[in-house]
Amino acid sequence: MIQMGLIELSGVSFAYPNGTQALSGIDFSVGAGERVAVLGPNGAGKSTLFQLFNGLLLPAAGIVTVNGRLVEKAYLKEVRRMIGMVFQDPDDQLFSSTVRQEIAYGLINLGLAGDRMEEAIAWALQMVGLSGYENKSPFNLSGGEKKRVALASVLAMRPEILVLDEPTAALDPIGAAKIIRLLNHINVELGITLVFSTHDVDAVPLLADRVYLMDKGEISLSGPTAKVFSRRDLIRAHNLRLPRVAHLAELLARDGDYRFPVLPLTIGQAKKMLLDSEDRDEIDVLAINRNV
Amino acid sequence: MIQMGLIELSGVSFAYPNGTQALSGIDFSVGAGERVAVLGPNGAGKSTLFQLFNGLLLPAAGIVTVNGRLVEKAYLKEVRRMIGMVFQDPDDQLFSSTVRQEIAYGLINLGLAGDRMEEAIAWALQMVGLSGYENKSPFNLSGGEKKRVALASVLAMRPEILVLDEPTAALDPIGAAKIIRLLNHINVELGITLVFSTHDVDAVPLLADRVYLMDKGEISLSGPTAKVFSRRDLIRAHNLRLPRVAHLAELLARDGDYRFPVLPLTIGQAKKMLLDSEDRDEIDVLAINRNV
Amino acid sequence: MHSAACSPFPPAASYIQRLDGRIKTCVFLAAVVVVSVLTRWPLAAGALLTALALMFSLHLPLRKVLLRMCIPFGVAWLVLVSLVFSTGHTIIGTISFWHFSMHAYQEGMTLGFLIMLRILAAVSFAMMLSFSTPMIEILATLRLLKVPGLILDLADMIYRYASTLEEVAATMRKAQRARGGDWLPWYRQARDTGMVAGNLLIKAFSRSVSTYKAMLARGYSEDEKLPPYFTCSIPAQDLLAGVLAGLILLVLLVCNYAVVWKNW
Amino acid sequence: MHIEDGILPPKAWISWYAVTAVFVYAGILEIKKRVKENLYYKPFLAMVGVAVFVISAMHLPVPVTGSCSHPCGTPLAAIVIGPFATSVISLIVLFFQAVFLGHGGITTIGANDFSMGIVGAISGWLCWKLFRHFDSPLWLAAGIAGFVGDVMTYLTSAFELALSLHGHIPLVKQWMIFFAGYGPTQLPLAVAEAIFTAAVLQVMYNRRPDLLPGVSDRKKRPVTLEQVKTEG
Ligand SMILES: Nc1ncnc2c1ncn2[C@@H]1O[C@H](COP(=O)(O)OP(=O)(O)OP(=O)(O)O)[C@@H](O)[C@H]1O
Ligand SMILES: Nc1ncnc2c1ncn2[C@@H]1O[C@H](COP(=O)(O)OP(=O)(O)OP(=O)(O)O)[C@@H](O)[C@H]1O
Ligand SMILES: [Mg+2]
Ligand SMILES: [Mg+2]
Repeated sequence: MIQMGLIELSGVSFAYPNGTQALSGIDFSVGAGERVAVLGPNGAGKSTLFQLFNGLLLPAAGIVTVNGRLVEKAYLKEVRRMIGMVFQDPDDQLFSSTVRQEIAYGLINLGLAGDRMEEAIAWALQMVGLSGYENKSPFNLSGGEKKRVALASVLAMRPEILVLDEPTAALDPIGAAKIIRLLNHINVELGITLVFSTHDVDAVPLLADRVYLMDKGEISLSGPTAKVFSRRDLIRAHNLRLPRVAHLAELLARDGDYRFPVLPLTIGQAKKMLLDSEDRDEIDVLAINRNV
Repeated sequence: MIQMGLIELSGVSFAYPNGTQALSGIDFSVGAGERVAVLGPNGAGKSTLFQLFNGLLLPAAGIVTVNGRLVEKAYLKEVRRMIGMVFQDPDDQLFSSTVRQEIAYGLINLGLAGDRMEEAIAWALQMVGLSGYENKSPFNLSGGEKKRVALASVLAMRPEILVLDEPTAALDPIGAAKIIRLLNHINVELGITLVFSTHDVDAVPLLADRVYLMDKGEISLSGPTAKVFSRRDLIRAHNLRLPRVAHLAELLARDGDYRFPVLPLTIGQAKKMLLDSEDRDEIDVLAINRNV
Repeated sequence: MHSAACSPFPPAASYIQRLDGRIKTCVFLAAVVVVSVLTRWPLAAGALLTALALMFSLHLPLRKVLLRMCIPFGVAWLVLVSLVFSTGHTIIGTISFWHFSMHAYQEGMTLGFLIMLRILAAVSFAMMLSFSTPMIEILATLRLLKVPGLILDLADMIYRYASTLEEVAATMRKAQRARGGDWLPWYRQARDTGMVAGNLLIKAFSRSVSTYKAMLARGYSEDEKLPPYFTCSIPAQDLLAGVLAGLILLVLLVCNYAVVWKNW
Repeated sequence: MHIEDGILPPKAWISWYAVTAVFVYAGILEIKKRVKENLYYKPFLAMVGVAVFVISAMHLPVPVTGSCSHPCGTPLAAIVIGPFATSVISLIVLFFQAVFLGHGGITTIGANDFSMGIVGAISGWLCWKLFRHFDSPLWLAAGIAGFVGDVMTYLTSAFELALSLHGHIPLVKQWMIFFAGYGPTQLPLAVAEAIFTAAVLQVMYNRRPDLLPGVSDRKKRPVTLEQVKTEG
């Protein structure tokens, strides 16, 4: 089977044992090095979808492949080594008695030891801004600190694909911004592919090349970020909203004398457009989109 | 002791048994009918602070009073009746088999029974928009619905003060907007005082009259919302950020020809200011602040 | 720990804590077994004193130690009392009350005293193991000792989940207290406890599944051999200490069984 | 009930180890089979183990026997995961209690597991099966199982002590003396365990019947935590 994407799902359905049809007929694909966001209201099936990637759940119908390999018993180990997964609720993920052991857990399973392990632990903690927390118990941390430890424990394993279920939830704004920078950095520098879900619509244009919209277990829309957010009608129909600056621009265009060739999605874009529009010039849309 | 505020803390310190000094020298006050937001980075001590209000934790030093009563063993019952507390994670709060039982739990503890209890349950469910959910299991609800059941279970007890730890966390944007509307409604119609923490800075101007900034267990700044957000230097120094529209306005003022008498905090304000500034008129700041 | 090379734990304060986990586990477990088969009370007493002395070298907070000794001591002296009145034939005294009388026997007294010493010594060594060695190292050592992997896997998970359950229980309790659960009559509280326990278990079950998923996602695989936990060999110094301790235990056994004792 | 290190002579504790090993071996085989069928059986077992750990650590010292009283939790475990798996789980729990709490002993794990994890579990489980066979209500069957399992555990424990320590007193008499020693604390505890077992099972059945297959319809099906199709 020739598969283009690093992760490919086609026609995937999944139902929980209590009968909830969490996913139906999902087609999904992530290319190497891409940054893909999955958006959708509560209960859309985002977390369920992510657990199919590394075989924590197996589909009732359809096919899941990772790097061309079918996700099934024989390849699970390989697939799981390739995909690092950060869970939505850090409480679910933390199970060791110190932060150090928590991060070491995955590394030991990778066969790392000694200085290389120490280095990896220190690096991961530094990345998430928790150096010095090594000997604390993960259970005695604040909500946001737990989230960071969970992220560090996966980051330390340097997977090829990072799957993050709401990576910025429960983080303070600066922490969230840092994580976004960090993720962009590892995407560019280490070539790690990113798949994440989030409710923070404002962060999506900063972190995603491509967006999937989910609702009620189905993919309702997908495409490049700017394109998806231009379908305001669909966005609103699926219980989502535009990024706040886009909303502002929309209002300005509706009630005032402002015209926007495309809605700005980030503060940077909005600034550029508003400043340019002072001169009421035609705006080079493409240039703006390039400088996200 | 004469206390003005409904909740008053003075010189309060608290350390966890493992030695973490979570709070030190906190002065905090909430007046009747106010809407107070507590902002701060991860680990600042917000959740810890909230647990002092109703004596779930007792301070190591300093005084906590609620409605003029010292929060200590003898008055705990009274205090907890007065303060309704909604936890960050609704899963922590829900433990009954049906929504009805969940809401009844607190009512039975208050000694309510029979028709009055039924009424209270129906009323609370209606307030949060979940009438008809009585016999569902709280565990099969979506994130937003769980949050609302948790809120209803507290609301039914008719507290005078609602304390909410991150009321919009983990909710999809529309769900979050609904909760914000609901809380404002509760505040206005029932006169219930609101104290909440959040990381969603953009929502703060919509829901708070007054803001406390916390960092490392201390209050670093407090005051009316607009005033606090005008101290951009301090905001940034304490790992927080401005609401996104305020940030945009700041950039526009810095790099462009825009002038803002005050930074707009909400989309509505920003729209008004930007539309007004097209005519380059002097803007009536007070009018804007009144129409948040 | 000689270097962090062997295990993900911070350097520890005392000599015993720095010893290799494998040595500690083997020696302490062996010590527990040896002291509980001693039949000469002077030897048992000596073992107990040694254990207590070693325990001080760990710099444990005294309160903690005393608290831990309470349970076994409470049990131990009761053994003594009950044996005094039930075992033996040489009557050394009689207690009578009303028209009951109980004889105290010398043999029971000796045996009870011996058992009391053994209990305290064995518990002290077990306690030292738990205070000086992380559970993960104990389990890893047992793995080296060929204890069935399934049992150790389950043990590892039980150990991890214990804190999960505790945490879930604590938050649920808090949520109840915040809604006035503290002032119910006792029978309501009893029913509440049952209800909460049931819900707690269910919640803990779902939590345990999530945690297990997290373990799987980070490379845990059950049907394969786990990578060795101890990645370096035992340092010579520690090995020497271990062999020495083993010899001492052996000598203790020999003294107990092979040497002719006069009249103890 | 936990017998401490040093109370039993080597001959006794080694024999108890041997007896226990047979049951534990059967348990391991059973668990291995189930784990193959359902990936999420292991965390389920572990969670039951934690429950047993917590329940059986709530103890009171008992004056006569040099031992202590506490509920066992093993009847509940046996109902949920079966008696053989329970013997494995309680073996682990006893090890932790010996090392962590100074509660029970290393050499006496065999003896303690026999009383708590084998006799307690099997007797409780038999009662449960019997009552359910005659369609008794869930709470009654569970309650009886809890009570019987608890009492049987203590009978066995007293027997183990008496067998080794009866001195010049006849075995049966010493057995009864030891058991009587447990009585004052254990009878109320057995009642409490009965209520507790019943309450927990009822709640579990109401909320997650999928955790208790074979309860609603008495057909035997393997226990599965989530009958999710997984790698297992
Ligand atoms: N373990 C489970 N058993 C049964 N149903 C479940 C389970 N987990 C999730 N569901 C249901 O499956 C659907 C999809 O859930 P999922 O957690 O994937 O949503 P989500 O998109 O991640 O939502 P959120 O944004 O709130 O995290 C929901 O209707 C949910 O109630
Ligand atoms: N149970 C606990 N035991 C020990 N320390 C704790 C405990 N809970 C929290 N802490 C510590 O106390 C400090 C304050 O924690 P708190 O939960 O109040 O922060 P927070 O402001 O609510 O953070 P967040 O925004 O991440 O929820 C943190 O440094 C945290 O590590
Ligand atoms: Mg989710
Ligand atoms: Mg918090």
